[in-house]
Amino acid sequence: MAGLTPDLLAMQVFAGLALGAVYVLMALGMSLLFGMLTVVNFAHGAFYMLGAYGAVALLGYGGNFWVCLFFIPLAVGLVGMAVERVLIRPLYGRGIDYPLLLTFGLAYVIVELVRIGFGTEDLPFDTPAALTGAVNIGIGYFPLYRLFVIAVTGVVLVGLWLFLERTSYGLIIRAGARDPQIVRILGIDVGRVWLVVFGIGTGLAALAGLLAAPLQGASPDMGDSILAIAFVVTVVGGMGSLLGAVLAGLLVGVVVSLTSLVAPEAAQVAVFVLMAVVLLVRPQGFFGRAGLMS
Amino acid sequence: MTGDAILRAEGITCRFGRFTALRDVSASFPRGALTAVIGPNGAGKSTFFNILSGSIPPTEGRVVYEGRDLARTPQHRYARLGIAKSFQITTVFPSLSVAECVRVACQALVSRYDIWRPRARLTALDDEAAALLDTVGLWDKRARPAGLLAHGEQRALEIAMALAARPRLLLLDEPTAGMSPEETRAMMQLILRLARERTVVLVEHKMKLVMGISDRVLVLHHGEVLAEGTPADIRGDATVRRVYLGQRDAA
Amino acid sequence: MDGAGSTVAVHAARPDLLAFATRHRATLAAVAVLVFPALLPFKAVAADVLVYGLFALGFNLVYGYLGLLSFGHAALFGGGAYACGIVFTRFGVPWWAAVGAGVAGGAVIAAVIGALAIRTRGIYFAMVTLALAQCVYYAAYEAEGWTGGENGLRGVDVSAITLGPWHVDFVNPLTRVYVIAAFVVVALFAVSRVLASPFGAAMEAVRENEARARACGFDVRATRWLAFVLSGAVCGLAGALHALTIGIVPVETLTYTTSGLVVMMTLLGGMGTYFGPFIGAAVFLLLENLVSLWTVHWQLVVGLAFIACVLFFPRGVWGTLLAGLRR
Amino acid sequence: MSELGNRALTRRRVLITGAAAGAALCSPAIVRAADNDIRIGFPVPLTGPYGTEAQDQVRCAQLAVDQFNAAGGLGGRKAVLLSRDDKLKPGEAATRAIELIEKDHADVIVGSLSASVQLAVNNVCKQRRVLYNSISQSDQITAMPDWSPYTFHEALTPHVTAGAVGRYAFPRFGKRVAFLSADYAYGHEMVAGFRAVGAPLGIDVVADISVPLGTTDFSTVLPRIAAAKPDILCICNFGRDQHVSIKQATDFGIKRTSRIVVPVLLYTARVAGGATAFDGVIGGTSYYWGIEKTVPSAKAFNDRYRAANGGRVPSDYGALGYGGVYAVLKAMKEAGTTATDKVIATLQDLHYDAYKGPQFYRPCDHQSVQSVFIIESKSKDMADQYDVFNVLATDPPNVDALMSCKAEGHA
Repeated sequence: MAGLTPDLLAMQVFAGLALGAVYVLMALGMSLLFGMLTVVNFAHGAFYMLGAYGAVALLGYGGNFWVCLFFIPLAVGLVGMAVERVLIRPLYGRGIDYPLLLTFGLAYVIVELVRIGFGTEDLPFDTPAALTGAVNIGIGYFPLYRLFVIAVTGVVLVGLWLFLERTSYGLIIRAGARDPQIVRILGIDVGRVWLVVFGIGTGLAALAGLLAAPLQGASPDMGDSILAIAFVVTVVGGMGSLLGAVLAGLLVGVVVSLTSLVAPEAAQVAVFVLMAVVLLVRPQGFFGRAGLMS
Repeated sequence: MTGDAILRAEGITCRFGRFTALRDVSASFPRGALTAVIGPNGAGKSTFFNILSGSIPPTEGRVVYEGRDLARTPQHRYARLGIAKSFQITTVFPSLSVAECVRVACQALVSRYDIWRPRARLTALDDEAAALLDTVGLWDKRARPAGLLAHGEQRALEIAMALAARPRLLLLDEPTAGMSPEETRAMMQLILRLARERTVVLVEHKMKLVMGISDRVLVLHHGEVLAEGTPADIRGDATVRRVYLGQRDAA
Repeated sequence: MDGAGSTVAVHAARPDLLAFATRHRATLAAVAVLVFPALLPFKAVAADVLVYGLFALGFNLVYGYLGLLSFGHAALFGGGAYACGIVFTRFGVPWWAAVGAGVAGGAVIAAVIGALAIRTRGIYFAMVTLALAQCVYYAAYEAEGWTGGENGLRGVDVSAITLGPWHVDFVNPLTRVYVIAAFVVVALFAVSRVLASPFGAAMEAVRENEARARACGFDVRATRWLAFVLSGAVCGLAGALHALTIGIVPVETLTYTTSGLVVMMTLLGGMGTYFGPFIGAAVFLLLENLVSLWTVHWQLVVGLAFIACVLFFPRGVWGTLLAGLRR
Repeated sequence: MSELGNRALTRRRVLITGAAAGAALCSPAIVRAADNDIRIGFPVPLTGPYGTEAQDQVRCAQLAVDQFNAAGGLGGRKAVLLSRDDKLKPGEAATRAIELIEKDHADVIVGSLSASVQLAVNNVCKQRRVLYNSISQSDQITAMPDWSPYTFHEALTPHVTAGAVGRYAFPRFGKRVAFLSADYAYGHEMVAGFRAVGAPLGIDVVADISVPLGTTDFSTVLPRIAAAKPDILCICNFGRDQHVSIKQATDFGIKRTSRIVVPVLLYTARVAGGATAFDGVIGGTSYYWGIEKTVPSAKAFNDRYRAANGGRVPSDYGALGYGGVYAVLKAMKEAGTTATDKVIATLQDLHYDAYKGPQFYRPCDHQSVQSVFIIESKSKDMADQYDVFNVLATDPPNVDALMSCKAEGHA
């Protein structure tokens, strides 16, 4: 058994942050949908999976990874917007149960359509040639591609921050996430804002799935396990809080990583223990509003 | 007078973050009297009401009911101590019938955890509920779902449900808010009738409304007690007039 | 056979058949439960419908009648199944005592989870129950010596059951399904009784308006906790019956997908209706089983059915039917 | 970019998604059996993560049935295959098995594709005294208390596979060994199998890490494994866990210092993981189509499969579906009856060569004694998309490689 060196510990923390990066992308979108549309999106994992399969399809048509990185979140975001317009819109104002049930069914449909179109087997997804291999980051070797994932997450975060802070649309979304009533009172076309939010949320999920594909390939039910984690991250961070989603995503990543060091079998349950403890001490999560959706 | 106060507020201060809603408010509410708490918007009336009724804890100070500090009393015990309240936002059981609403409120005093006997066997509750519905004038509407009643009727129902606890002290938070003039008049009559048999504390925004019926009036302004006395005293109070006149100008 | 607020004397009587059905909901439901397996050629699926229907009935006690959305009910169902299976296989107690252990197991786990989770509300309640149920799952997964771990607990084999002078063959499909049905009928009457009790009224009050219920003098947390424990007992019974039916306790009974399943069944049938959960379980399982015989892409059909149900029958199959009758 | 064939396939698939969706829904899988048919219940996880293998198992099993019927059946009685979706859930599988026995009156049950599912089906069959031939791996199914006289096990066991791979790898690649396993019985059994064969060879275990089943990110344990600098990394998991862990281990540069070996090297996992990630990975298998160069029965089986499935080749676990059904039908034919007792007696003495060379069931636990093939994944010199492994060695059928009857709790 290798001893616990400071380098290894630092490496574990770093690996945890890298892992958390994908969680952050998932949780950001989910938190937006939660906070603003009060939609508990059970199909978020399916949109994640669509990101990976969208890339598989686009690569099949001769695209390359960089093209995918740009187009796939957009394309899946458009699918998300269509879903919002046709399926989710009739359900606003009818409580959290109905969107939950609908998106649960929608996830079944999306996953099954992908199975029919692409087959049930897992598909390979090569790491883009420029990003293969591992580099020494001072504390040990770390795959270059994972560093790239962290970088993309960082860029997305900055972009999202600029969008939310510096644009009038962003202002409305932020206000809406804090209190949907206000937006309605202000007489803004809430429908269009919600449409855009749904597009952003699902687009972020697709980006996360696309980024995950070179790490684990593409499979129709790849969204299942990350969906649970995304819920946890969203809730721990506080629903509707984007800062909360970021911090909680990184925290969950680190918790998984450090648990893996001492008791790897418990890596999954540790996430849920964390959520239970956080919610029992602080029932609205880190930055959530108390009493939301109660 | 304090010796016979059913309820006393002692040095109540309430802060929300940096904002102080109430600052060292002390008041006592004489047994058997109808006391109105009035004040302009933002005076801290609602906060005061919520503290008196135990919905939120004060930052400092205490509320004493019949000589008992209520600080550690959970809210659901209030009914059994003889304190009932109506909220500013109407709270009825919307999908139950009017009769069921009152009946379940009556039941709260006698049976809360019996999971086995049929509730229909508690026949005394039916008579009790019927009497209360009669009192508030809702007997004719007893079969309707509570959520479908008109606003004024819902307030009346809420008061019937509050009365089910056979309260010695009734706390009412703006009972006429949002009511038509006729509904308001009926409600005031009802309150006056209720006040004959028990202590009533009424928080109200409209000063005119309470002057005719209150025994005592407490005026809050900027989270502090501005004045206290009989309606006549208050009417003559220069500071109160200035505050309310200023308000009216602004409005 | 509708649920909410039904047996109040001062209530003006509904003049029709529906009022009759409401008064005798448990009897009618029992008749339905007893007739149904005879009609269905798939006895194993019929047993599943009964078990999951009972599970959904227990879940509906807190969801439909109290408005608490729990995502942790797998722990109560699976907890009951494991309690039953463990005392049966490890301690060799008779089968009926094992069923009792299942009921107790579900109730005890519910008491613990409830005590912790009841402090939170809304979606946070759902998440705390989910998290705590995951902890139960993990504990069962790792306690391989007791539970069989991922392989599940095998050997919950009841081949014949003896009760006084009666001796029946539990391997026989029809007998087995009727033994299960008998338990379900008992549970149906018990649940109906609880709903018609003063405590049932307290649950309605808490669901309808928490603040008013508290002002009336109901301890909201205690009411919720007790309802959660009762729900645990019913779900524990369902779990125990599940274990006896299939002879094993798979660890999947404790996973969050099982929790999700019961939510979906209840919504599909109609939350807050007395018999809706059974209808939901029956529709879900029959749909899934029939379609999966027909195509491997059964999930597509089930998913589309869900979407259609939400959009066109928002009160669930049973709830929509009842609303139609009432009109 | 080695998976060009695959990609092209993908592209075509995208185009026909809509049409396929409709067509797929309209292809009923219900087989109706006549009164005197021999009914073979076949619960496998047609949906879920092992759907591909399961569907191949159905194809292979159908091949065995067709072959049996073409040869005249059992005195004119035809066999029918009743395949059911167990969804990879033990509870679902138990219900399906009960339904197959009670409603469809299956004469025998063959199938399942995970340890927990086969134990569930076994429990059902043994209570109802129905013959069950399991076609997926487990050490427990052949041991007490799960085993019963009605239980047969056509697949290999983790003990045998890990043993064969260990005997091949430990003397060749070094003594410093790290284990990365999935935290469930099957994973632990494979580690135990490696340790059992490694102890006399003097291996030094430098890391033994067990992660939750279904883990999709191994980045939190790989740095630790890399730091331990093992000569051999034994990855003891299955399916998606396998190709994801091997790909990520490769990304972390584990192959610079270590050889990656797996007890069961899956054909589908190799396809899903890609040639680069799997390059040089060594493992065992119960079947690889490439053994047809040396094994005549494999050649015959492959040809029959190719003819029926448009030139494709059978997968490893798919072939087990063939073997499992083949053995049972052969025994019925030899016994001249479908009566369970007679079929069991015949199976116990049956020596057969279905598709991979000689096999027989050990009397004490009904474990199929058979060869294990040691294969290596390659990334170069591939003739076609199916040519992914080199066969390095063959571990011949050997009763001594099995866990002893006594250790399994048999008298």
